[in-house]
Amino acid sequence: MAQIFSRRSDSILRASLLLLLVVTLAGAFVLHTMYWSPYATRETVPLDQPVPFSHKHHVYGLGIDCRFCHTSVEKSAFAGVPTTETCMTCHSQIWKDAPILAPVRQSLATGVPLRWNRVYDTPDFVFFNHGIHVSKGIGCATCHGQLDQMPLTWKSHNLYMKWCLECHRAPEKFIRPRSEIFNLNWQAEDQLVLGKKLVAEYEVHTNQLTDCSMCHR
Amino acid sequence: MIWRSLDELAAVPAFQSARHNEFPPGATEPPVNRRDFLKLMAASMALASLPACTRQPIEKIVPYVKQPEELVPGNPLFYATAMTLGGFASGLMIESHEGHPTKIEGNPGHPSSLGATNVLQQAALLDLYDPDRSQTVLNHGQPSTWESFATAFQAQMQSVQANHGRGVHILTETISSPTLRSQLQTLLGKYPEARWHQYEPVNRDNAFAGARLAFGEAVEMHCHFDRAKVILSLDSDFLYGHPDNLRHALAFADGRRAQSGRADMNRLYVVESSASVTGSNADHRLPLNATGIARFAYELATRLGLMAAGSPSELTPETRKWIYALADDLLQNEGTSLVIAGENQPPDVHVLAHNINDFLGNIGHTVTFTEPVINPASQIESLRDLIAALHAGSVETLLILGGNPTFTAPADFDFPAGLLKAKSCIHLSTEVNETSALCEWHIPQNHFLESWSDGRAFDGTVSIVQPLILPLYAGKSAHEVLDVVTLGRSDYDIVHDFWSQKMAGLDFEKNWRQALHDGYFANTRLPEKRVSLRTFQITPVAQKTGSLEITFSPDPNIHDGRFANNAWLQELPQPVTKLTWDNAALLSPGFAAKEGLANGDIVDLELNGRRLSLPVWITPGQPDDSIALHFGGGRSHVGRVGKNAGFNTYTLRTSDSLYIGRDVRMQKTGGHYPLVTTQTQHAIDSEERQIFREGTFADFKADPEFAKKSSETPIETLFKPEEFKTDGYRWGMAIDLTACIGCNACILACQSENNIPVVGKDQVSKGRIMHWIRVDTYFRGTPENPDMNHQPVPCMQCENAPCELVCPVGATVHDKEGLNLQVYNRCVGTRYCSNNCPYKVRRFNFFQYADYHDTTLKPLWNPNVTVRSRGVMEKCTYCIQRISMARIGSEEQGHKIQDGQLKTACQQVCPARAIVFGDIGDPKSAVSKLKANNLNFSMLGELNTRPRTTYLAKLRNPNPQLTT
Amino acid sequence: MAYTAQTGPTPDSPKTNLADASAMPLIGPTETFESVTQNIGGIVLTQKPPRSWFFGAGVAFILLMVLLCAISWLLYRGVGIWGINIPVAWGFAIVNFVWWIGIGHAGTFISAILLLVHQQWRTSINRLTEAMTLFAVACAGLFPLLHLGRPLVFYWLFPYPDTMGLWPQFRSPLVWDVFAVSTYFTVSFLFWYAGLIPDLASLRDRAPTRRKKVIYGILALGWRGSAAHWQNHQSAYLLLAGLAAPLVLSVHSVVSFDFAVAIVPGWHSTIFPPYFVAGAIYSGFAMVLNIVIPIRKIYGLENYITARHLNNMAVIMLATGMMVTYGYVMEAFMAWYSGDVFEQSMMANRAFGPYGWIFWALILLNVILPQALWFKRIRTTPATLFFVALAINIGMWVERFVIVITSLQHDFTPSAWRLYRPTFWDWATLAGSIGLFLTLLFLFLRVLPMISIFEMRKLITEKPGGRA
Amino acid sequence: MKTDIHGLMAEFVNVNELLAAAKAARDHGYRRMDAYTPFPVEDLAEHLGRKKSRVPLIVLIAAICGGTGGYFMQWYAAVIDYPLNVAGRPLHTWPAFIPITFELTILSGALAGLLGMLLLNRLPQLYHPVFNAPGFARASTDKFFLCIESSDPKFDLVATRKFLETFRPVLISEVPA
Repeated sequence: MAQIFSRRSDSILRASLLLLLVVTLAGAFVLHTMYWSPYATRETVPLDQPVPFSHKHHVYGLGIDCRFCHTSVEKSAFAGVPTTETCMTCHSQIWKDAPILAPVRQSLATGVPLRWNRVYDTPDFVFFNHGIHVSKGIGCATCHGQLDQMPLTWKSHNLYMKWCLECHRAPEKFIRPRSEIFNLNWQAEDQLVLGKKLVAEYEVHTNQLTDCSMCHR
Repeated sequence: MIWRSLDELAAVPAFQSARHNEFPPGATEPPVNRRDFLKLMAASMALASLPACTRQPIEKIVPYVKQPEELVPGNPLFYATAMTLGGFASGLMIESHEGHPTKIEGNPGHPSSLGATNVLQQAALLDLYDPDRSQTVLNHGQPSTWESFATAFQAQMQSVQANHGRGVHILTETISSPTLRSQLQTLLGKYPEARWHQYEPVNRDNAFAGARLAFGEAVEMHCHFDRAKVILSLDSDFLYGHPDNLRHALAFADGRRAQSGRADMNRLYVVESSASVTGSNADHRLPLNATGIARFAYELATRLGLMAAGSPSELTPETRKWIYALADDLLQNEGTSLVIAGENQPPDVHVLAHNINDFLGNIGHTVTFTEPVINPASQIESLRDLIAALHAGSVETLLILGGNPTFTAPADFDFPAGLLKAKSCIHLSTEVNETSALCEWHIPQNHFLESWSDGRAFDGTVSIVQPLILPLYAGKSAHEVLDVVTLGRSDYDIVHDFWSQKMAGLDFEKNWRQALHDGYFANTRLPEKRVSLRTFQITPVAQKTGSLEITFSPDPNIHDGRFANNAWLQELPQPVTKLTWDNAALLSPGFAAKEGLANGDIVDLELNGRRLSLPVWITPGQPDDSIALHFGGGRSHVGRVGKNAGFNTYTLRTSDSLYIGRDVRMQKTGGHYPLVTTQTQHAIDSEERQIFREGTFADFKADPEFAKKSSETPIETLFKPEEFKTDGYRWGMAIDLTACIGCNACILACQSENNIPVVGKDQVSKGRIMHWIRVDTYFRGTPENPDMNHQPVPCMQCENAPCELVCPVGATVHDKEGLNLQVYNRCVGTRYCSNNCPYKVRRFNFFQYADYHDTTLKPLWNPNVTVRSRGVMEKCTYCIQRISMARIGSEEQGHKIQDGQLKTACQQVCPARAIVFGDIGDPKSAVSKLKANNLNFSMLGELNTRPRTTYLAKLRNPNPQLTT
Repeated sequence: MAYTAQTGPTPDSPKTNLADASAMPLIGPTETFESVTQNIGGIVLTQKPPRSWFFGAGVAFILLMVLLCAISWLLYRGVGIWGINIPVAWGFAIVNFVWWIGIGHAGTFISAILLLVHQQWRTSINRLTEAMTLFAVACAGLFPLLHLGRPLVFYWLFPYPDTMGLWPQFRSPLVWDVFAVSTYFTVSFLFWYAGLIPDLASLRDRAPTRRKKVIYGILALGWRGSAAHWQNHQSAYLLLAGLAAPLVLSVHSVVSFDFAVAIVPGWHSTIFPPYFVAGAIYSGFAMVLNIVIPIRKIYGLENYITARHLNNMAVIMLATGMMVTYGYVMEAFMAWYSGDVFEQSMMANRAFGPYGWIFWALILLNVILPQALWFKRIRTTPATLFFVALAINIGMWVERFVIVITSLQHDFTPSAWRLYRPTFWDWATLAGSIGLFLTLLFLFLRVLPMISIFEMRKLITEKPGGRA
Repeated sequence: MKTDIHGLMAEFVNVNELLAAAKAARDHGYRRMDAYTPFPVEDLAEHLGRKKSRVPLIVLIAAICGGTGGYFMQWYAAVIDYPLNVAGRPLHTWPAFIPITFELTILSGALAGLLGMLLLNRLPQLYHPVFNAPGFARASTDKFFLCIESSDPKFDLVATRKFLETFRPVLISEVPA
């Protein structure tokens, strides 16, 4: 009887089987990395804004306190984005004719608000509250990173639920003294020791922090 | 919900609503097109956005240009205002997020709210955002402008200046607003020949007429149920239909509610011609046709000895027994009894009620009198004059401020024809309705949340109506329309000026600001008035035996028809019948059986030569020879919600039979109409199925433990049951079934608070209503006259929740505070949880019910609650958004949440305060106290679900003479 | 080793009938190695399919299109297009799911359990029934996905590395279902393919065209039938059988847990697992007969699928049928005996409530009609047997309807009771799933040997004077 | 001794002849040989002196791993990774974890069974010298073959052929490598 397949066909078949396996695994891997990549999360990707506002300049350069613009960060779910008036309190004196500030002046003139691109955007079914995080000793930098080093603002974390859980499962790793909330460069010499102490002192109900109802309603 | 996009609406002159027939009333399924498809897909992806293969789109963030003072972005603000209905103002407290109102609450300080609202006030919020609202000035149906109207109107008034305004007629609804009345006075002063008419279909003519006969002057009667031990209602729905219903409900409930060491309990007798909310709370209820009630009052008076027995009594033995027992009971409670007659009863009955109260020495104790806060002149006569003028063709200008007389006027007046005879007609109204269609000018009226005004509460307290939001459309208020011919001020100036003059003084601005803050001017209630009876002579009409009667009463949900386009109210199950989206002819089971009628069979009714066909609904407790009709349904010129909803019974209602029509002929047509209801009424099929537990006050005193008699013993388990102990709060709820009057307010409060969608008649008929809390009504006893039991059923928050065990993705789990959570964004929609829920309190989004398209409705949504998308389960979680906000707030200030500081929506709205919520871990909390009460029981506790929501068994207080 | 030719001991089947049943041959006397290979292999290699094949396949394909429409409309509008509501939140989707899964069971039962107990007669039908199992499970697998409110996220039921740090809720019977059904499908497939390999080799060696040689050649993986091959093959085959056998019992038990674990009266019952398994095999054999009887006629396979096969399957149906009947009786008895008000009310409603007539239809189809199987004439006459099997198939679907719907429609809270009315789309999906099943079946008949050839050869060696 | 042929292939029409030949060849000292039959033949492997199949062992190991792995996964998810209060049950609800443990045991066992079989049989192997043998196609229908391979130390083209002839095969052919 004649052979149906040549000697080579074996190696071809086995190779292709192997290939199939590799491709599936690789596919899964690619998908996974895609999800965690800045492409999907916009992590570390600066967003264009109507006005190229620089936190670096205002915070690092001028040393303006966060709360000067984000007024409601301590008492509301929403940190607050400065009104046009807030911008103009200074920019009616300095840089009053700078072309890049034209949109701001126009907004004040016409009363049409500026439309910024949202950098930190939690999904609609997540109810994040700035006030409680601030009052429980979570600093700006913990989530927003080194804003004082950002010419254009970017997201410093992917904001995936897993990321939120890192802190909600072990707040002592991130909590800081209330006095240091707005200090972007604060570092504990021994975070865990201090953390445990502050968690107790600020009455952080660690057993509740992973309840679904903490963030979802 | 059920509207399509706004732009499409704007494209169509709203009054040509014919074009809105495109899809059936309340259909949840908008015509399919690609755009909707994508939106639907987007919607269903929305919740799964991150895990599913979609990259989050970039959102915009838009700050204020100039931030309003005292507004903290993200935090709600509360403003006091008031809503007037039938002239009477009730105080409200409105929650507002970034400048748009999202929730209506009662104003705790306001005498006729006391912190609660009824369904109409709750639903008013939806009217504000109703996309079908009137939006532009119309001239002969063509879009026009306010300015062109103003000039035209001024010109007209100029022309009649010469003859002192002869031919000028102003038709208003019932007015208590001091400002508006003074404006009218000024106008009438300027045009002495002009005439002011006042009419609305739900009025107090009979009450005032009765008062005139009894006391020689029209006075307002105020009931103090908290002081009453024995209460008799002669066809009065004082817990639901009365202008002061909220105050009544609380006072009545206070006289009954479960309290440790309660010595006695009030007793309610109700004689009524159709099953009402009040009747369903009676300890003794006697169904009589409306005519018979007059007879009954007469016989009672005779029995009490007020007057010599006249014509030989024609009572059945039962009724006689009833009267005798009642009379004895009344006589034993002189000074602490109360008799009240209903609006739909003729003046004679009111006279009898007053006399009995006087005879029993109740006047000054359980009932007091004041001057009326509204104009007591007979409204029907006032309208009759107008009609005469209209038909005589002597009306130059008819100014209609609100209302819809074309629809609501008695049929024999033939108002539309008359209206067309008027030279010129101006109509101010929030919607383009039947009347606007016939008027030269239509002016869009501001919703009360958009305008400045004032009004007086039932007790006279002056309440300020202040706007929560700038007018959404080119609307005006009645004040501004009247002011056109004088000064042309804004409604703020008008109201402010009026009061600054009236209360002239140094610190007016301070009082004014205080009034705005409180919602009313303190100490402005009317002083009590002493009244003296006049002799009276009454011979009750003897009803021809065997003749059939119709009673007319306002629709319990859409009132006189003005709320017909309010989807919340249309879909709200009507008390007792549980009908939604329609009204029907309510008949007794016995009568239906005799006539061979089933629910939905269409009958022909003939009254004084006028005919109407409508379906019947068999209603337990309805008198055999009386058919109850609700008016308000069947609007023709109305938005898409009210289209084809209900039947217009005004067509039978004539000026001589406004409430009671006698000698009715009924014919079965053989046709059928699908009526939909949310509860197929079963009596409980077994006494062991102790879902609803009740007993008499006597039983209770004999055996305080009687409610506990059932197998609530914990059941053996394979595991040692895990106590997820927590040092924090443990939320729980107790519902007092004795206090609950079944007014449905909790259903709407929940709907408004939790962004619960409306699904439409079709979906309701399929059993897909979305209400998170429902009010079950169980009937016990004979269908002719059963006991009615109301049971509000929210999620029980079981500690061993059967729903949680079977969820494959952990979308429903417990949190440490004991809430049975529903995580919408995790839910995949297997619906297994609902199958396994013994209370069936879970609701499923079978379609995309929440409307993501309609921009006008978005501001309605509570920003703290997820808007659910298609395919996810949803349910009550004790208003978890409120719990979270309260917890966060308290922790920011570093203290615990105080008991009573945190209220669920259903608890806050409840007029009877039957629902109590709080921390069951704290033994001093109100809820713990109630749960410690002997009456406390768990619904289906034998299933070992360990519900956090428990009930207090219902107590009745029957008269031993009648029970034996 | 000694082969004993008789059916397994079945409690309810009278000895006498079985005795002469065993006298009936398992395979025609004239068959040889060559003839079986030719007759069975030929169907896929050389013969043109009979006209009836084209007709059947055509019908099946049309139904398949119906399924596609139903699914597209479902995905576009949502599960609201079905008749489901609150309280009856599960409707046809779950009924069909349970029905299809049940049907699958006969295949595994025949190929695994009968193999383990050395029932030779299984050989001529096991291939076909295994195929049937695969297709039935494929149909069943559709429904759990389709009935989700948000089918897009069905994968949340599997444990996988997500961005949320979440897991399935492993206490839920639905998650057990996911594992049970996917395991069942995989194992059935492996078992089926393992059995196919030697036959694929025969097809390879006899294929008339180069194309067929190559295709079957690749599928045969280079099988040579060497002693070593056979040794490992037989060992693996037996082990697969050993593993599949408990699956037969477990899968429908797990499916029954969907109901038994819930607290709904009419669902919450300890008798469900055995009762479901029996029911599954019951309907499974019914479906086998409904398929086999026409096929053996059309393809003239009376020599391989003999009257004895029909008889034996009928006897098993009779036995399992009696078990199912026992289940019905026990449900009613327990409802009464427990004294539980909810159970009693449910039972009363099931029998005399709005869906009472369906319940009695179920009794007629599943209990009364099948009693005809006591008569050998009926068991061995294809026409009558076909009719009874059809009745049972419908009956078992109705049973699932009764369990799912009547229990939900009338549970604890009277105020929530509501009726369920299936819509057009409910029916379309059911018909469509049958279309999918038949389409796969017809394709199978066309391209793969419907009877295990190498096992037939073995059979020949054992039949008296069977040495070719 | 090394040659350019795969071996000598004897073709029989009757399984018993094959069995006899195989047994004899084994007794005669041949070790590297194999028989080809259209259906599994009892004892043939033993006659050829093959040890018991190792498939069962593979299956056992895989099944155990699958089972324990499955249980561990559930325990880890429910108790360690994200403990949640579900229906007030304990975190470690072992009875609820049994079905999935069982299913995974079966699944991994079955997968290992088939893959193991293929592995031990060195399949897939599309090309094999024996396919060169004349009439070998019948090996999958009704003929029985015995092949003594040239790699066998005792293999001798002449002697082995003589040896095979003693069993009167219908045909003896040289199988080219």
